[in-house]
Amino acid sequence: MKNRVGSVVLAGLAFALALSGCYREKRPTTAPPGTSGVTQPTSTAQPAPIVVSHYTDNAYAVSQGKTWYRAFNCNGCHAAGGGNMGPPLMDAKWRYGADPASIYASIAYGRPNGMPAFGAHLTEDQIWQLAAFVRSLSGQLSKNVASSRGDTLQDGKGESRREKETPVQEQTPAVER
Amino acid sequence: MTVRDAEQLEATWRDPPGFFGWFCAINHKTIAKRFMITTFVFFVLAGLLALAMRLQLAQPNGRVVGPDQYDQMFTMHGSTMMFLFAVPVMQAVAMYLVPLMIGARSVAFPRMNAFAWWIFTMGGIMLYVAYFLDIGPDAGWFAYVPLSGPQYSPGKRVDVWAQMITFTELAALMEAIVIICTILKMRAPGMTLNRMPLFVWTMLATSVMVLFAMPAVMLASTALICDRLVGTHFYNPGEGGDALLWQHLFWFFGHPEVYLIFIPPLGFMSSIIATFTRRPVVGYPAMVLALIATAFLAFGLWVHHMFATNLPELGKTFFTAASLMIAIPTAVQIFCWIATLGSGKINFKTPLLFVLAFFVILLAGGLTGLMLASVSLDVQLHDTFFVVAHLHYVLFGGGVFPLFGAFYYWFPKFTGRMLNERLGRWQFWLFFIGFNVTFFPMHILGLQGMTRRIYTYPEQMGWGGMNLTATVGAFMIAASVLLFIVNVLVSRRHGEPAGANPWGAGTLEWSMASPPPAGNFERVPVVHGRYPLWQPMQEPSHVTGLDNDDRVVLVTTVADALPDHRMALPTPSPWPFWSAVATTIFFIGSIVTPWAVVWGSVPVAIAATLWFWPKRAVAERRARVEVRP
Amino acid sequence: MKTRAALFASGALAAAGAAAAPFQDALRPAGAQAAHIGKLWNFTLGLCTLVFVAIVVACLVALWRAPRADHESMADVSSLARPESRIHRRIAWAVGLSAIGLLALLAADVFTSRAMARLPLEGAVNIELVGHQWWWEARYRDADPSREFTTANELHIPVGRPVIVTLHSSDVIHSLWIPNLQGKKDLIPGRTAILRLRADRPGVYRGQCAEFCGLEHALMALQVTAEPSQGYEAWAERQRQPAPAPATALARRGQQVFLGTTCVMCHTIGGTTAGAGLGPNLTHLASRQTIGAGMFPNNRGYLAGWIADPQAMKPGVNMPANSLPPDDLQALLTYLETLK
Amino acid sequence: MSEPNERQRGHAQPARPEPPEPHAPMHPGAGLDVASLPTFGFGQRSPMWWATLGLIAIESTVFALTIMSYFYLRSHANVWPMTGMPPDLLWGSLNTVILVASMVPNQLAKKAAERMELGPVRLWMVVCLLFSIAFLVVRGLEFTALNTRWDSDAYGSVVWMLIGLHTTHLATDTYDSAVLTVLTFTGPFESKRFVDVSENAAYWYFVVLSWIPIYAVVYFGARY
Repeated sequence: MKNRVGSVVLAGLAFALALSGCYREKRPTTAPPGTSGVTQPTSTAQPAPIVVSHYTDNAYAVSQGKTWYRAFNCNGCHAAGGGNMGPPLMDAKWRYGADPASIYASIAYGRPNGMPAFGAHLTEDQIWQLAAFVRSLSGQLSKNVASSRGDTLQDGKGESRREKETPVQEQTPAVER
Repeated sequence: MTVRDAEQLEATWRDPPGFFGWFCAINHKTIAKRFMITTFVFFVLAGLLALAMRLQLAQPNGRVVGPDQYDQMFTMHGSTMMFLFAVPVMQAVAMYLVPLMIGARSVAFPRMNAFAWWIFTMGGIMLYVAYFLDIGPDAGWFAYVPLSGPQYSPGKRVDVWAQMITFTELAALMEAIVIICTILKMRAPGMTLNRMPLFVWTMLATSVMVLFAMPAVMLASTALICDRLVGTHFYNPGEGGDALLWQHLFWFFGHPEVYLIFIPPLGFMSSIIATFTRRPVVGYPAMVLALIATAFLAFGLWVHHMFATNLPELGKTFFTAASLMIAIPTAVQIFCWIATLGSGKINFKTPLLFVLAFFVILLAGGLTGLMLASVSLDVQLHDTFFVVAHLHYVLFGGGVFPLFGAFYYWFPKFTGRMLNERLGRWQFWLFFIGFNVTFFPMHILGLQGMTRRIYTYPEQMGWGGMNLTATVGAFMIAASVLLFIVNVLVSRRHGEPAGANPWGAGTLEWSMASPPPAGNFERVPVVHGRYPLWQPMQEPSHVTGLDNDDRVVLVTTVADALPDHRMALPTPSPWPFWSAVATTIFFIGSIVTPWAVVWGSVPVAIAATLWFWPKRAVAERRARVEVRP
Repeated sequence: MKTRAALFASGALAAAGAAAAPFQDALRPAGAQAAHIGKLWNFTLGLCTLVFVAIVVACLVALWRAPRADHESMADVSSLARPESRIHRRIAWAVGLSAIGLLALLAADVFTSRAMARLPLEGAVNIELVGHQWWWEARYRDADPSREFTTANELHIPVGRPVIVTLHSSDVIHSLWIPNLQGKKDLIPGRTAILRLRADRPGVYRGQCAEFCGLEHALMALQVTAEPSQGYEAWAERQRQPAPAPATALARRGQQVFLGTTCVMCHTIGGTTAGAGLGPNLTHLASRQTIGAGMFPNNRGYLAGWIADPQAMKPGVNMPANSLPPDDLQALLTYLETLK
Repeated sequence: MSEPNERQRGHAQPARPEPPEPHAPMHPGAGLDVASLPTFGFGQRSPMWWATLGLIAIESTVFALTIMSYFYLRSHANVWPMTGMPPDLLWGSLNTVILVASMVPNQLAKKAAERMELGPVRLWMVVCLLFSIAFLVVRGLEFTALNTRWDSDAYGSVVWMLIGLHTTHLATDTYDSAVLTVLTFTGPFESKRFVDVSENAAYWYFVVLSWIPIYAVVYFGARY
């Protein structure tokens, strides 16, 4: 009975795969290993220590980040990534580094010219999720991980349909307002 | 009919041998067998998921699985049972039996039939691989938006679900077309519409329903996947979309689907009851009209799944009336069967047992259905375990029990050997009792406030005892299914030989050897009544002048089945398989990137063309003998 | 096997039936609407049982009367030649009776809906209920805006006075179901639905989300306390007040912790700077009997666990795990307990 | 119910002689000779015709449901179209004209096929093909004149769905006709291919006629 054999083989194979699973699709309710806090950079010039954030590979974490982004009123200054009082987050220009750790540092410890420090008010988990989402704003994440459109009035394309910007370190911080 | 002719006929219609031949097979019996086994494998898989869920719910605050896993489990269970088992298994059985019942040597489009099975199987495999990779859909089998939408179901889980719908509905639609054309154009001479076996009538009604029901869900799931992947707004209230649009489209398919599962078993019932009461079913015209009425009314009920939404009350009352009305055709059939039982001589065998369960279980499910049809009651019962109980009573009573009966009844025809009667009775009672132990308590649980799709419940709710009972019952069902598998595996080698007509039945599928030769009928019969094997033979008794050395079938007229022309059917081919592979790449690719719709269509087009393109040798041979109208 | 299973089943059923909880039960109406539905239920159940018994008996009689045969006995095809008009007449009668029964059900349903629609609404309490993943936000409306107030996961309603619940959803579809009081109604994003009910017996009734709404659908409950009018008014008056200022030093420190850490990002406490709306309004947290959307008793122990690691109690909930220093946590708990 | 039996049967059958059943018509009576019947038939005589009809039933349902969704969404909207203006009439109307015109060669191809004349069939199939290609080109321009995007709002989504669905039918049917046309030139050719040509033409009628309501909805549903 070939196709019964086939289905057995398939089941075995699938089971083997299941043991590995697919982190991209997991619904992590607790922080994965490897995401630990980032120490405050002494000066903005010094690059933050490299920290692995698995959340940039996890669709659920990114969508949680999107929720926080709205709920904690990040769009108050950065709008939907287009920027307003704060710099835009969906373009290629990064003053303080585009890697998760730098973004974590920006959120947790704030930056000159108006970016407040949220470290006291957000948990590490939430900051990593926000960092992952912020990266998705400029298409830094895999299209299978980034969020699609929200069930709201449209504020631009869903992150999963953004073109990938290649981050450039902006040397001279422009003065806001 | 000399033995030489028979051998030639066998050689003409047999599938090519060997490993590669296996991929070229197009004989409707081969494909149907594979189809039945595939659907049964999915039935078992979904059953195992159900066992896991019952374990989780067996006691308060269960810790067997977490919410995420549980959501995937009930979504997989529901989707598998509905899309990968209940509807296709009926079509699979029909694929095997319809040609035998109407005196045809094949289905009308054997290659399309093969393609449908391949595409169905690949869709199912995709779903389960995804599940094992933790990409299992988790929004419920009716995937209500916005929960299943882009914002609240991140990742690919729901895309996999929506694409599984595309696979299975494509297969179901093709099977429907094959069945309709086979029934309307390939009946043996003399089998006028009012001589067709009732099972053939049910499949005709079902297949026509498929044509009008399935497009709704394909449209809905396409819109959903567009919302998720390319940012359309069909279901986004923020941009003028509407969440209820999904519910309307889905249930416009979803309610008729219940009848796609329920109507073919009515055909099993009629076949089995007739055979085991040794008489024709009472009221053939009434039965047929009841089927057609059911098929029509089924499209007028969908809103009774939406009574808890804020739709206008007056409209709801209309749907209440319609939902109550559909009980009448079913009542007609039940009474006709009871009359048949009462006025016949009863041969008490396992198939009849399974069919008799219908009168208890489907009846109970139908009556709870009447309760759910009432707006005021529904708002209390809707989305509770009462509904879970109801739908299982309907689908088991109206689907699974008759289906098992059908397996016991036709297994001798499929394999040439009888299933073990004693094991059969054990299986039946285990199944019957286990079923009621599992699902009856759920009525009470629902009334006591247990909502559906909850992965756990606190102790003080007092639901523990009945949930434990249900879990025990679930394992009885599992044991019974295991018994069935054992019975099949043992009997297909060591069961007692069946002979052509072990039950002394009256319809054509019992007139040839068991298992049937590749060409079904050594002589295509000429039909003079509804039960040709019971009625005295009349002349002409069979058709002559069909070549044995080519796949030639007789096409007859739609209503009166008068001989019309001799059609040559396509020969075995690997291209249905390759087309299915290409289509699978196309569908799965489009989950990842919309561009797959563009580049994915190229291999599909190539495979389809090579499928269509005639073999020169065959074409020329046939061109030589063709007769123009 | 069969008998043993049957015995076990009946035993378990009896046991469970005895243990059934009264506070979430469609069969124990405590309000006008639920009572109407209850009557309809009894009628329908009676009629359906009658039909069920009748048909099963008919089936058994048929089986019992019919002679036995085997597969070799000659089939009787005489009915194909001449119609069996006697049998047909009986079937017609049976179908006619069924039609009458169905009409009765339809009539009963229509009358019930009309009775429910006729619920008098003078002096109704207006509540706007918003469904969130996975909790309920309740805004008590009033002609005078200063008398409006917001609470969560716990409703108080006056016995004998009608209540008009206006239903919205902030994310996915939820469904409000308080079986003892009224049937369910869906909360659909982008739409508004109205549920009218009236409690006729004082008591605490449990409601639950009935439409699958994601990970924690199972843990999304709602507690409804129906109490005599003056009790209700007293409760409402308390709810209208801002939170009392912390009296003790410990409580004051607790307030600092609340305002200085993650709490303030999502929660509101009337009378303080905390004014966020992502999570439940905590102005009168201590006056509630449950936390975690009606799932856990509201006492210091559970509250501590909930603040420290809600994911362990309700995996997937949007409340993050807060790693507070022990004495900060104690201060916070003390403060929260003052929010009467 | 399994492959091994399939193979066993291959050997066992049909050598195993069947005992005639008590009352089965096994022993031959007089036969009904069909040797003189044709090997194919046109129109509803052919199973292919019924299959095409089934396909048409399915796709009409899809179109009908999409149009219903259009009006359902419209009934919930205050402004329609939600943003911007209705689609420009030029390309859509031009397309309608081309489509209606294409029914002429289509009809001629169908008739030629039913008269079973290969020459005219080839000719008119090619003409039909040119029409479809012209149509597809104009359809490309039509998309640019819709004045909305699929992702701008629900109106845009449903309009693109309607036209997208219809375009899919056009593209597939064009491809089918192309393959069939090539076959009429290269062979191997059997006369039953004339049935395919005639069914292909019948299906093209459906593609044309289904466009009329879609055209009306897309272009005037957004205006009135």
